[in-house]
Amino acid sequence: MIDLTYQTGDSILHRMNPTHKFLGLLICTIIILVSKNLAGTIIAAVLITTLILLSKLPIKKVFAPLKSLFFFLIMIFLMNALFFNNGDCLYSYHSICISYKGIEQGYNIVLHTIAITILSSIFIRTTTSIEIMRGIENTLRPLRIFHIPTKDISLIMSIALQFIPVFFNDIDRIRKAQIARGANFNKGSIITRIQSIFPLVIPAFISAFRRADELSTAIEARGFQSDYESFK
Amino acid sequence: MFEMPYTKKTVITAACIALCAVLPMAFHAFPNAGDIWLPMHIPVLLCGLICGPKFGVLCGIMGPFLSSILTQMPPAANLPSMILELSCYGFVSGFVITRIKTGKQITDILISLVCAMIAGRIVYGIANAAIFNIGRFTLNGWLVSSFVTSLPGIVFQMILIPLIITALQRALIIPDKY
Amino acid sequence: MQLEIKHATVRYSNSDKILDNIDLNITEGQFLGITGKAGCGKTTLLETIAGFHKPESGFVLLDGQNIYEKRFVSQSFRKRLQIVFQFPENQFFESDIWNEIGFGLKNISSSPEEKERKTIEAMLAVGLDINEMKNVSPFALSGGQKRRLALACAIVVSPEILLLDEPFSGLDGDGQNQIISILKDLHRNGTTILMVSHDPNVLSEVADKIVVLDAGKIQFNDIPSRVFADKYLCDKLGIGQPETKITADLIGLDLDEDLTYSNFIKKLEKKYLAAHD
Amino acid sequence: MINVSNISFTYNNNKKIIENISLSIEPGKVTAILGKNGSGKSTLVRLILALLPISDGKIYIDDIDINCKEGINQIRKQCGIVFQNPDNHFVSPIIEDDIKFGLTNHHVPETIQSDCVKSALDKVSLTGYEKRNVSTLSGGQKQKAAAAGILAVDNSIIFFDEATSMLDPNGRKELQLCIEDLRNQNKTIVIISQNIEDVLHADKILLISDHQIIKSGSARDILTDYETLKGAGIQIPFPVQVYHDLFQKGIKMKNCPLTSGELAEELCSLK
Repeated sequence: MIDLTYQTGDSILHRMNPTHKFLGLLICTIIILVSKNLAGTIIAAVLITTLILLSKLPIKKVFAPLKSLFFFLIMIFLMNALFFNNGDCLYSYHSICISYKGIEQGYNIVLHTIAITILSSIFIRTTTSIEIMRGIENTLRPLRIFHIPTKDISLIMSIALQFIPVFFNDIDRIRKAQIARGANFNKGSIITRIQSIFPLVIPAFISAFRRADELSTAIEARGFQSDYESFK
Repeated sequence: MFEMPYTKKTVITAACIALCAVLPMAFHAFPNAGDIWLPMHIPVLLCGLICGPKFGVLCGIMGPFLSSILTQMPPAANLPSMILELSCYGFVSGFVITRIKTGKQITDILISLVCAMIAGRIVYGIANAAIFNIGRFTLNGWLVSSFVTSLPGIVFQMILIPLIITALQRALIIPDKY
Repeated sequence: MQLEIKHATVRYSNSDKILDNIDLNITEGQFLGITGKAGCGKTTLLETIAGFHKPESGFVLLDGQNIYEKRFVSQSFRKRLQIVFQFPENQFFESDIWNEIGFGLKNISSSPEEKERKTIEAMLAVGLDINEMKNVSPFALSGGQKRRLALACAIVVSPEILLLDEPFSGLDGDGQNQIISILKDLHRNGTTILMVSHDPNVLSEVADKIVVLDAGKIQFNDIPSRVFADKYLCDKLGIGQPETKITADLIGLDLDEDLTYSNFIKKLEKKYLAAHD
Repeated sequence: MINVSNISFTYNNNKKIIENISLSIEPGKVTAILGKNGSGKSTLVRLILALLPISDGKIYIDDIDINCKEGINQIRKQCGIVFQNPDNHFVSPIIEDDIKFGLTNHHVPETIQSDCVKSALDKVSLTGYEKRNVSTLSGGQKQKAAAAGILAVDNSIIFFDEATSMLDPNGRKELQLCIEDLRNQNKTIVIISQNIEDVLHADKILLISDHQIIKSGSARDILTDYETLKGAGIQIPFPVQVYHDLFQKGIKMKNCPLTSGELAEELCSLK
């Protein structure tokens, strides 16, 4: 299973029941988002440090996702600091308005985003994808009262997980087959390079849908009763 | 929407969700025109067109979520806006294709795609503005830029998706619409 | 044409050695069978020769040129060497067979008339009816037809060397015989063929020489009769023996160096008639 | 006991796939359906398992017509099928969850599901593979895990639809041994295949060609009938081919051998 992000380990967090972990993550995220002021960020900081210590995860790995967010966060901060004007602008130049409120709001959002990213990074690194699916399945269960077929949804998720390594190998085989036939994927102008995507994407979808077609016959033969029908 | 049994639609949706995670990973390996062609959007649009709006929304929610927990792409920060955008794609494309009957399949598909993309882009802009509560001014700046940057991706999808659907029909995996 | 593999060692990113110090010399016009039990590195050897796995140490030389060197022009290499993978049916994407076969030619810039001629030639060689099949979609074909189309896509550029990974897997009796006759024709016209296969009967029928791999090392590189000589060794290497050899040993018939079916019947007939005169 | 009486099936009412086929699958026996690619044998199986609608004709399971609700429940309860591609069977990356999927569909109580999984895996000699990830298994092991999924819900009739055609030789041997074990547990087995290796030990063989059953009988009757096999595009067993070619050359063996052992005896006793 391509669990690129899961770090094996047996800390308390690794052994914790996935459903509680998932609910915990949701609750913390909501608390951080709701708490607009500085207090929220401090709570988040304390929470994160304890979690990192508990999970014994290498620090570098936990903070890795922030690298790809760097420019995004700067942009968000500038957008808030420069363009947020509800009256008291320290300095304004037609639409640009630098204000205390804007700057404060800017760094608040940035800090909250960083906190949520790290929290989810800890969650992902201490829970395998299968456990995450089980966690989601249990959290969704109460939705059955709204006639939402949660059993079907969890089946769909576990089929999707099972398909990932299969599709990965399929696409790799298709890529090799097309290269063998002389297709080249990283030379030539933008147009030729975009055109070179067709011989990969179309066969990838065809083989994926053919597998789905055969699997749907298989689960029907195994007596699959959809949740949806049972509600009617 | 195409006449297919419920179990087949569920498994096709599962396949599309898996493709949302696999396609960016597989095509990240070699640098052909970067992410211009937006690999994650195609499975969601296809799922909406083929399995209908309900499954399209499910694919739009689960696809980016699964990809995010497996490969950190999209990063957790812009996962919510991505989910809103893609589920809008799935819903609108599925909704529109069941409603219009122009008699020619290709036009049905193209119209549904255009509606889906416009709606999706607007939702993406609003979601980003709401989450990162940027002022009104930057909202339409954001909208315009997101349209312009993804124009080549939109054109590419308009060519690719009908091709995939006809190929699927030729391979007798999905029935003909007319 | 000279294709040499010099003490090549291949290892995937974190696994142990898949191919260990392989030395192989493939001469022009040879039909070389490659066999061995599952996981012995047969497919990896084929893919290494086709330029997909750069050896950790050692080289793959085509006419003395190392195919993994930077400045080695891959376009001309693809024209001279083609590989057909196992279950090749999932590579099709064009809307009809004509463009599907023509895809290989598109990347080797040749004139439209020549393209037309070569595509027709390829379709004839694999027994796909031209006018009936011309604008049929590749996805609408049967299993056997798809396998032959994949073969046509490879031979359309008339390569000097053709590599095949288990070309018969999943085909029935008819399908297998069709592919065998196509390969025999190609070999007769001078194409060098390397074929990975599990079936000792087919290998002893078509291959001039057979390479037997075990745990990434070459155990045998010899004519079929010597490779399949010792029953105990064949079982240990997991390659089995052709039925002609098994039956001949049971009844003490000497096939002297030729395990093909026709020779087996001839020898039987001779033995029977000799006993009666 | 399944009875099929002159069913036929046409695909979007122009291509005839099955033409007026009647057959019966006796309990406790190994029935084989032999035919070349495209002869319609896979479609026939999908019709019997109510996975495809019949154009006309009737199919009964224990005398219940299968195109009513009760009939379909009986088919699902009694029949399981292992398909051709080992990767297109699993609904979860973990073997235990996949087998439990079948158990939940058959309303097996949660408490005893784990033991069902354990015993099913023992039956196919995959003991201790519960927590294994499917992508780490070989082709042969995947097919056996699929068979385990069927054994867990205790289907009495098991179909193998070309289950060996995508496997390498030891995967194939592994599955053939597994089928032999199932035979000793007196399950009813239906093997659909295009190569003779899989059907050598069947009690009854139905030979399909051009959408019809052209001959049915014991393994020896079918596999030694050179002309019919040739006509149906099936690969001729080696001993039968030798018998036929020697016969052409005027050398007559007493009776037609089926295994290489019998062939050797016949050849020795020729002098």
